Amino acid sequence: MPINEANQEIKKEWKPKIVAFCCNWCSYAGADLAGSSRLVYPADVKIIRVPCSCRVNPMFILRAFEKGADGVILCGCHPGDCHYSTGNYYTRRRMTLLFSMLDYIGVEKGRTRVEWVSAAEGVKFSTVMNNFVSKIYELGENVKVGDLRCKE
Amino acid sequence: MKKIAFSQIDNLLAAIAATQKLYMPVETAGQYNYGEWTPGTKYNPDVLHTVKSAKSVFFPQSEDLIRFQRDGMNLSIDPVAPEDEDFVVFGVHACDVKGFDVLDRVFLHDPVDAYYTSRRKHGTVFSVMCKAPEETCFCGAFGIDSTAPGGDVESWIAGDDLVMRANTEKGEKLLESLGSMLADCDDNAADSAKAENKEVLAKLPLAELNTVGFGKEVDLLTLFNRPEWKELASGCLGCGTCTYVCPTCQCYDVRDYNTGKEIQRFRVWDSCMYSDFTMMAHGTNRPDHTQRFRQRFMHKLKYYPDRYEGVFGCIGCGRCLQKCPISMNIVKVMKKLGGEA
Amino acid sequence: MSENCNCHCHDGMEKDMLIPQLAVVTAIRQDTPDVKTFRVEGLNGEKLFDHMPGQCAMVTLPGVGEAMFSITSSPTLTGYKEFSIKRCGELTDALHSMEVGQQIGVRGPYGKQFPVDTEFKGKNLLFIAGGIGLAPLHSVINYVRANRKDYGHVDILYGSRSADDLVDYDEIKNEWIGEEDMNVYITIDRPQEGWDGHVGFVPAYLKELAFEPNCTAIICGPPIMIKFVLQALIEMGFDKTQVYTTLELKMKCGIGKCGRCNIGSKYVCKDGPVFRCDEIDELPNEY
Amino acid sequence: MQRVSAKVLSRVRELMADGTVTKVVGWKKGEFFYDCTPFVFETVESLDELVYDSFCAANLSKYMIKNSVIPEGQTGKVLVLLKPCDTYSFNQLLTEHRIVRENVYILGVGCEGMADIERVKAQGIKGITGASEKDGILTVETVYGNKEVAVKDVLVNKCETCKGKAHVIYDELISENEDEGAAGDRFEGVRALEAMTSEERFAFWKAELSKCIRCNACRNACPACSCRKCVFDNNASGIASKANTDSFEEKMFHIIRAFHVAGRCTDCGECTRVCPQGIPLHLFNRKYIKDINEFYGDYSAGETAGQRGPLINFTKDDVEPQIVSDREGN
Repeated sequence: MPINEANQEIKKEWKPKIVAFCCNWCSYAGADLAGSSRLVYPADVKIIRVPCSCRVNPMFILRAFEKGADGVILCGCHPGDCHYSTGNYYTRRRMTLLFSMLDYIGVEKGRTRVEWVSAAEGVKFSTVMNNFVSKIYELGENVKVGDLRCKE
Repeated sequence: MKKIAFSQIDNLLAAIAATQKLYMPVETAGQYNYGEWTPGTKYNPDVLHTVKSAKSVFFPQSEDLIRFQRDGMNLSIDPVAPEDEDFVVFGVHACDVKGFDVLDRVFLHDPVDAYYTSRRKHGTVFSVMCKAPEETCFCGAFGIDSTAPGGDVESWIAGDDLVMRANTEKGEKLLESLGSMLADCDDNAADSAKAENKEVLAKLPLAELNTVGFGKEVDLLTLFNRPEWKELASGCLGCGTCTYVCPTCQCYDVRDYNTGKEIQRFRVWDSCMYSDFTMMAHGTNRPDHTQRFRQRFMHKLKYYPDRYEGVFGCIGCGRCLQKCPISMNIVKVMKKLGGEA
Repeated sequence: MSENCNCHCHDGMEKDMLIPQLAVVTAIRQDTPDVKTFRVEGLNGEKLFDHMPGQCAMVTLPGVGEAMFSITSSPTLTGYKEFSIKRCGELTDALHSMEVGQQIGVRGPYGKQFPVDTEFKGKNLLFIAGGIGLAPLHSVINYVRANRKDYGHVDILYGSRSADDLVDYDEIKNEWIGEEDMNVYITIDRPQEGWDGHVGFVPAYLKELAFEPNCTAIICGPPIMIKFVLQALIEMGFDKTQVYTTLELKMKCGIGKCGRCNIGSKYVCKDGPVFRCDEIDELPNEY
Repeated sequence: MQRVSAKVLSRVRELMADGTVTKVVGWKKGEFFYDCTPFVFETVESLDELVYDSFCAANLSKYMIKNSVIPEGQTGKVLVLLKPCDTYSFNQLLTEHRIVRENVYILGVGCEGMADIERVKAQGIKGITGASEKDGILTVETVYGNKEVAVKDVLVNKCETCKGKAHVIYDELISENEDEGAAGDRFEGVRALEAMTSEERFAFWKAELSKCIRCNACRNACPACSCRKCVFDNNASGIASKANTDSFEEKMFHIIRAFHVAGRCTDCGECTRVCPQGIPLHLFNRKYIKDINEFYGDYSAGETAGQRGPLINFTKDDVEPQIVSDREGN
């Protein structure tokens, strides 16, 4: 079965694929608020809701890249405001080390980001996403940490 | 017999690569493995062994078998055709050439493996006698003559020349295609090089190693039940290094990968040393580390010969001696369980 | 070695051995709470392949995996193949969630058959099965029933954990029981309301029934059952050459190459899965 | 030969003979002089084959996970020979409750650095038939003649930046080494990479990691990789591929493996030592260690048992991940 031709058409104009992991208690609600406030953010952002930002295993980030993401952003409650008290403090350490490692193996800085967005920050959510998407446009397609089999 | 000045070897390889794909030991970040020739590739005769053996040319570590498309209830199956491009593999030593024979018995045995068979059919093996055997070499234990490396074309580095001879029709065709690059030479041009090689091998510490204790007359279950297996396995880490560098290990796994657009089925080398090798929903038949360790060596020394006309599943290249993280290897097993060398 | 085997299982299969045929699930029967029987046909009613009793086939669900299952249907039914599959792992879970009409991949047949056309001919047969172990014997029993005059008296001893776990109980009740010159004995492990049949483990019931060792026994079931049944048979005077069983090991290729089902110098997928018990004695105890 | 070798061998024999210990985890003499194997000695007689010389680089602490569990019906302690750097791994395993401490008798042994046979051979010394060592000089007999090489010139990678001669845990110590603290700058390699452009770094890792054959030697040798079921062996994880079918696979494997041991890795260097393809895997671990030290303060895994690792800890004013983009560098 051939890959349908419509796909080929789309390929001509590159649009980034962006995965946003959002914590259920703050950032996902923030995204909700952005939506209900009619604030615009690019449709290229695909949100994955997680119970807490610290649920995001470093492997999730790599897997998103593997399957074709061009940028991965992780949003959680502001430090100190975690629904589970301390989850995002651990996230902060893990992601710092992971991002540093990605930089170390030569992946462009800026493809990954962590932002703290509360449930009340609909505006911030949309600004963050707009900024992140334009950063990814700037960096272009991710060719360094994707599985080629997913790109064919 | 034909010859070419050894200084011209890279030109010779370039000439081969001009007409067909050429695989040979190539260097990446300090290590030699079989890889495709690219302009500028140099042959290094001082490298005794590549890390991965030459089997990776015929039986690559991973290869695609099928592409599936799922659409609701519907399924389409699109087999990946076996490779049918002619190629040459250069620089194989006697042990690795014999390794092909060991694999042939498995993969060319009915029902044949289409992928391997096609590569064997289209590949021309250009062997070279090893220049300087090392202490880890014990090909002699399995009756391999390192001075007659075999293959479609066999060659010897003799003095300043590379002397070669075609053994098969495929080999003759290859030498013919090289035409005037090659000069004629005496049939005994490589004799002194061969004698030197033999002399070195005889002096090496494993020269006396033999397969007494693993022959047809030895009972399989007696060997299997030997208490020494436990202590032999006591240091083993259960990694797959020995399996992956081995020229004769042929076990593989078949796995699926979902690319988001289709499902690719591929096969990859696997190792009987891994705990999940025989794992099923209800458990595994070799839960113990010692059992898995025993399986690998029993397979090389007893199961394989029992199945395939007494031919051993080891060719004495010594890669496992060089690469095992804890230096446990088939020689230690043979000495412990076999007759005294 | 298997090269002496005179089956036609590998005819025309010299190419692309690892490539499955496209097949479609045409019927699903819930046999027990955790066993379903899938009827599988070639696309557009095409024939998949011929098989003999005891042989197996690889069933593929792309993205999940592939595994070896014994073909439960009798070779005499040429239009389709049936697989009775117990839900116990990743792949079987996925298979159990299939619906009729689902297309899957099937390749086979693999392995040695039960010697129905040679050693079994003219013999009295004693089938002993436990739980899902009936699956591989099912095709033999039905093959024997279809060629009834070629064989002597038939006894079937079948046990399972409970009355609900009896695979193919409808067929057993309606077709097997009461057939001429064929006795069916059924037992369940523990007493259960509404069950007036025998209660007890298979090996114990076997000793109770005290069959004469003038027949060929064919066993399949959980390893622990096979072990005790074999012991009981020996005590009853059976010789190991009279007893056949079928082994189950992890398999990936089905053609004696991938090395997974290797025990001793045998590959269970190719030289088995059917073994005579004296042959098994020559193998390392790793099955 | 290590200076303390003879003392070690006789002391082990004593401890076994007087019943203090019933098993000994040590190194067994090999086929050649350089290929000793970790081994569990169970009788006094078998101790004839115990060795402690310049080729005993293997870290034995991981073997104690299995061997510190005394099977029912048996009694007595298990002796393990640990070099200074090995004791860090042992401590870390204690922290993680993987070793039954009371069943172990640690005989700390002094070490002057271990030799790497690959490096000996890289000096053109091949076809080895025998060897002897005196005062740090290895005399190697080969079929091509005798050659001499100083052990300090062919040190195993991990010994080049020795973390010091002091044992951090032991029951008894046999050592004649003055602790001079750590030798060399172990982050030199990491710094060199950091100084490159990101394109150069990418090319470096691509070349190195493309050699990976996923044999799992690094994982199985690693004392920190002690999970009962590794995520890379778990079919349901979706990453148990067993081979690098794509260039992404190998990166994922090594980044994640290094991440899983980050904060627990004692920098024992076994991963690099055992890699059949010579991939400098310690550069991953040392990067994490360096980052941890810089971001969260100096931390040395395994220095004392029971420490709380940096990745299971936090402070309210930790740096933000953004620092990676903001800090200087390419």
